Amino acid sequence: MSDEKEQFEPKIIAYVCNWCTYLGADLAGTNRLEYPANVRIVRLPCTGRIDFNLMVKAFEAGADSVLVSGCHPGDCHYTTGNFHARRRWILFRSLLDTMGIDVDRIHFTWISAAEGKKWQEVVTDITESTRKLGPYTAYQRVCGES
Amino acid sequence: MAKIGVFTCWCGENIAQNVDVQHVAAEIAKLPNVHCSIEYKYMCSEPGQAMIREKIAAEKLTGMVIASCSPHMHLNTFRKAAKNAGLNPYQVEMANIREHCSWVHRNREEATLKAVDLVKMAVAKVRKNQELVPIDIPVTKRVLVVGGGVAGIQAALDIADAGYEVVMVEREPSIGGRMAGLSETFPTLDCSQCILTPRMVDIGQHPNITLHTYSEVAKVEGFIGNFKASILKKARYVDVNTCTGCGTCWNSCPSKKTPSEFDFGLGTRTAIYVPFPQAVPAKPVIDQNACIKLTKGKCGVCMKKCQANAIDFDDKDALVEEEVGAVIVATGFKLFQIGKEQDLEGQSGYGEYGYDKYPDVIDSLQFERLASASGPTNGEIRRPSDGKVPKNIVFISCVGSRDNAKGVPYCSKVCCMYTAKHTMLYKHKVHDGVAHVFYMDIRAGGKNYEEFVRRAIEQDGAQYHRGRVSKITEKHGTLIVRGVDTLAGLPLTIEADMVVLASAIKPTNGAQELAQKLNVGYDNYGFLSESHPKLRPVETASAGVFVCGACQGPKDIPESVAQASAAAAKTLVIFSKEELTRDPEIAKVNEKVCAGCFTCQRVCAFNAIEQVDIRSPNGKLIKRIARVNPGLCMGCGTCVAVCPSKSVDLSGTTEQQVYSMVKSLT
Amino acid sequence: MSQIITKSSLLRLADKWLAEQKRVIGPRSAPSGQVLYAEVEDAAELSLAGYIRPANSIKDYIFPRHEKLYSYKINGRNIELIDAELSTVEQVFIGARPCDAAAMPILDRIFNWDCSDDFFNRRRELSTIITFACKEHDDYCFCTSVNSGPEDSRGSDVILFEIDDEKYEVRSLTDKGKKLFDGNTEESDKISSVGPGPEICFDLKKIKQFLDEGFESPLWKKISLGCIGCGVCTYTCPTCHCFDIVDEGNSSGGERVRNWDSCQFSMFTKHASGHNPRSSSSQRGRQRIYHKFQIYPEKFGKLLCTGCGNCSRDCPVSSGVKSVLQAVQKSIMENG
Amino acid sequence: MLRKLQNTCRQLLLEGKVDVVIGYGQADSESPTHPVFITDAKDVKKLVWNDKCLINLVTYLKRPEIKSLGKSAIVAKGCDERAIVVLEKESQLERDSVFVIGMACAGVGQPLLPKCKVCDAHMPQVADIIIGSVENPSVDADTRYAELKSFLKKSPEERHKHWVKECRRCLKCYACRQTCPMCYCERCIVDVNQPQYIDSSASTKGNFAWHITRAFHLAGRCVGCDECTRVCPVGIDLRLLNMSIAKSAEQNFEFRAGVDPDAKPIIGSYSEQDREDFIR
Repeated sequence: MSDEKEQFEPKIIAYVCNWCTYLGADLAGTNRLEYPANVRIVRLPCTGRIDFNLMVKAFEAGADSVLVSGCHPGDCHYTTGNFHARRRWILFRSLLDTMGIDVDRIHFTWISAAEGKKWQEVVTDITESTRKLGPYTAYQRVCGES
Repeated sequence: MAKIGVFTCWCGENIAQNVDVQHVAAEIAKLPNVHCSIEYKYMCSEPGQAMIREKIAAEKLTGMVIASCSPHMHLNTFRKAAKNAGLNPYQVEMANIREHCSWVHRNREEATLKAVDLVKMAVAKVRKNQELVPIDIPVTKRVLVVGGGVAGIQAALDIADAGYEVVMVEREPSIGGRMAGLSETFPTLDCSQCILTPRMVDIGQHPNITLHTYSEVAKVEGFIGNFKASILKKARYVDVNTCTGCGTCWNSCPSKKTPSEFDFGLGTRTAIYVPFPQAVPAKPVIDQNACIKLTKGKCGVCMKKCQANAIDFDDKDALVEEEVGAVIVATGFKLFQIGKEQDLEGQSGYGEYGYDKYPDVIDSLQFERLASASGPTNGEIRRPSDGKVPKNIVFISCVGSRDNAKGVPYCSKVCCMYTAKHTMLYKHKVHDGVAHVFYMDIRAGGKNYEEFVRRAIEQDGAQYHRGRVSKITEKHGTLIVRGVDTLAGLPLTIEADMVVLASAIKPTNGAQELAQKLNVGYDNYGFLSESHPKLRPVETASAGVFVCGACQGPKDIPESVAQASAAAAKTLVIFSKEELTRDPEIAKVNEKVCAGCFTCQRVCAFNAIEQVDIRSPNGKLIKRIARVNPGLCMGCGTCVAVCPSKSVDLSGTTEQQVYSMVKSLT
Repeated sequence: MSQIITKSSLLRLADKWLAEQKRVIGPRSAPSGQVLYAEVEDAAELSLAGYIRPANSIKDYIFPRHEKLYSYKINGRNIELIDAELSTVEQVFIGARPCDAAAMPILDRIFNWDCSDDFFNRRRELSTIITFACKEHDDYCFCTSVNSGPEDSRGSDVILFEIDDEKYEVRSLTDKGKKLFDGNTEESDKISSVGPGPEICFDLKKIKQFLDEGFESPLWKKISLGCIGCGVCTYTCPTCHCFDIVDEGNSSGGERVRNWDSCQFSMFTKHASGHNPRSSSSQRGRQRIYHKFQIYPEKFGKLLCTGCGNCSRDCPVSSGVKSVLQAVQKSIMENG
Repeated sequence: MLRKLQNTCRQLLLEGKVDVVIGYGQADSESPTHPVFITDAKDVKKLVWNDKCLINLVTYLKRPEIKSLGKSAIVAKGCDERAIVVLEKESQLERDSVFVIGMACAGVGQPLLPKCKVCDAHMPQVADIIIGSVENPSVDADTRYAELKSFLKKSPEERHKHWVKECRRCLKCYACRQTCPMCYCERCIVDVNQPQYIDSSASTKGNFAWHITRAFHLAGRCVGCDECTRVCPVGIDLRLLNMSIAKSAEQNFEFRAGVDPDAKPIIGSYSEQDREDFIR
């Protein structure tokens, strides 16, 4: 069993804003900062654009963890998108918690265009922690049932 | 049926070393709709692009994916290539298999696996892409300049000289602003009015400039390129067109006791008046509160005396509409009103300095008037109480500035300089007098500024004391200034004949209200916010509205002028084309299903969403729905996320596109 | 003489069936307190007394609300179709009500009149329905008004009559039914009885007449005002059977499924063009009544209603067939 | 109280102040109440008022069939009334286009509905006229969300299992949506299939996604009238979901939907001080 856990490669879907986190990930690239290859990035203009349905859909698509990341407060390319997003996340997390959806599998970060290092750390940590949690079978079972 | 071409790039070894490019191309070739899947050493190179163009033409591709570097690097390159080959540029998507893959993953197998996924996602997206065309918006090539101070004047003249119409609105009866009231200017000590008044005249005479003085902006509607401003022209009671400005009226006006605003109460004026001799326009206004005719119904001397019959006591406030394509805000500053102002938390306001209590405690702008040749004392330094020439004068800097407890935390920037200037002006006029300065630090950053301050101290012998003044009291007409010299570490008391307070600079009254009318942000102190402190210093959150001068933050004249010219240049960019071209990747409302909750409107940072009534042919209201103004939408998509019925979508990143990307990962 | 079975041996039987891998479905109280037909893992979960009738119907297990028809796999460019397997699980319903069982022959006609629906038919074949005749009824019941009643045996394989809390009289109606009880009943001279059933609350002939002329009657608008347009009446109805077919999947494959649909949803008749022939709730409410009391009868000679009263019992705003037809009746009385 | 209610409505109709009165009717004292739509002053005697008046009639204000009847007066309890406040905020109705007859109410249902046990809206606030009088208890947040609190004592796994069970039962009859005064979308997201946000099937997956969405679309909007829970034919306790968001809204933003007519809607506004202890 434990061996299997070692084998397990989590699937992580990341929704990131175009102006900060996406560029942060680019910077990680230009600086050749290595990190696990488990994350799949979906580029959106702004965290304000990221709806909770997308996070649900990610789990339906078999994600073991979801990452949502954008500009630090005050740095939003569109001035307030991330503030509105943050407020929605606060409420959404409490709903997920009540529904017993594993909030440790939904990660929110602010990563600026200058924080390639932080991107590397975040993705590495999330991959590791998700590996420990194992596959999100609970939700996959939900999706399996007819 | 979509025909998608996928072009996977080696980027030399950059991608190929960690990603099996051939494998990726082969895997992707299996996908539905993928018409051709090609790998090549350098897609961005000319031969690479040539190949892409060929393929598009030969295979009649309806969409393509470039799997290479970051879209921030080359999306535009490949969009251009597509355009040249006759494919709509918005049918191009990129998969970032370099920055996000080959450069960050060493394990070739995993990296290749990931690369395949990334390209799959891009293919899934491009399947749902739509052809988009940039949106053109007509531009009204006229600018509204709010504020007729030096900044507004500079911006107006730059734009007018470039051949475009300017509408200038000034609240006071004359343009000129604060600078018109200054005596000399640092660091050159050249006469303020000598350099300003010619520019004022230019404004008055410029064929491209429409001047509304004694007027205010009542309302601004519309958006970049298409603003509609209504301007309130206050009743002036004088017909500017027929008036010759001869002066008979104000010379004969019996009501002479009104304190002059221009002289900050140090002098008086008549009820019908021009604020100062060089006023533009040089036509008087009647102060309806001071005018005997207007208050008591009798008098009317001016009317009788006026040869031109320009006086009209029935004059009313009037609204005029002006259509403009851009707005420049240059409303300038006022001084922190010592002892009075309580508009901010914790501002108890320096009552202990006795401003308003002791007539000989004045603020710096009042001193400017005393020192000005055109001022109430014709340039002689005489103290207000008894007209005596002060032999001992104390200047206190940072009154209100850099003071969280009582004033504002920021530095007003110009006080150090003008205080040094004041000491010089004083010494040049009162040779046997002594000028003391209490200061915190001397901030003299600027060309020839430090030298200027040194001159004040070394040549003109100004006495600088590093420290604050705790209290000012009066004894037999002498002001006792109690302070401390922190360098000497001793309390310091000076018996002064006059005290000048360099009080903090604040945005002028009404700046915030104006900002709200224009949907421009402002900070806690009411200074208007630029949209980026470094890269967009004169732009604001609302496109087509620019800021310059002290309304954006404390500034000296050269800075204000430079910023004004910058705002002018930005405006001219808008005017340089017949139509504004806006990115088509913006939000669009499906009006059939919109239920009109207007949450989208609440989250929109750019006021891009308006409420529209849908009516039946007979005019009956069917429903009220949201509509996106393409002139204002910046394409962030926050509206999409909050719309419960998903009645609004974002071109270029539609829900369809995003969800197919996610689904492609299952 | 009659065959009887004690409650305890009935439950023992049920456990036996469970042991034989049969699916056992019967009234069970949900966490919320409602009694619902549900699959049980242990006969003890069954609550065989003290309910008028469950809020759902046994239809759920014969024509499920969500059923896979086939699945497909996408591999690159080729797409593979995989037929869904037909059910193989035998299922026994314990404690169905006559108004549930009576719906079965009605549904049989629907799922076999033009083509025979294998999914439905297989489930029917695998099902044995043990009905409990009704001793009691509530204000919502109106079986007697629609040619049914507390001991209506249509659709049942076995019908049980409560003698007292502990004993039931067993009347097997089909071989399927007999098989289940063979050797588990004892002879007795105890006589069972059923309740009188609800009194007749409208006259079908009059209703029929009204429907023939009353399609445009303003009455329909009046009585539909309270409808909020949910699907409760249709989804808890033993006889409603409308469905929708959708594909659900992703880039790698998916399923074609059959889902319940409801004529009370505004989307039900919405055309791709955007046009909706039944755009108002009055049209939709009227449609349901016409389908049950005119359209289906004209086609199959039977009513599409067993008078179970679920449509009113579960209706958020206490409407439903009974109250509607009573209103119709009333207006006939008033305006002749 | 009933007489005053009937007289008020008679007058409103006679004076032509309204075209229809939306109220409660009842076949007999035993049976549950049902909505009545009275357009003729003669019929006001059909109106009843008692502890069986469960339905939140405000939901009818969104229905085109009712709008077409003209200006309406509506009988509303203190809890129902809050929905009107939200609808007005969301431009779904103009306050003066509906005459609100507020009923003093110490709780309805036999047994008392759960919401009534923690209700602090016995007396209507924004009604045009208030009939009857009853003392308005003050209820602290802990009491208000006690039920949720005890539910949250379960482990996440247990909670998840619980909702999976509930979702297996869900028929997707959309009674929860249809009865909700806030669900006024012309096209519900669940009916969108390009893209398919939510599987339309009543499968566990489809139901799970549906209940997450339904609850979150009510974030900062749900006034806790609990109609969704009351009408669920299979008895899913949806109020727990609504409550979890309401609680979060009250804790983090001192906001309760429909309570303060002047409060900014929380979705669509923000504060730079909003917490972000969960954001890295």
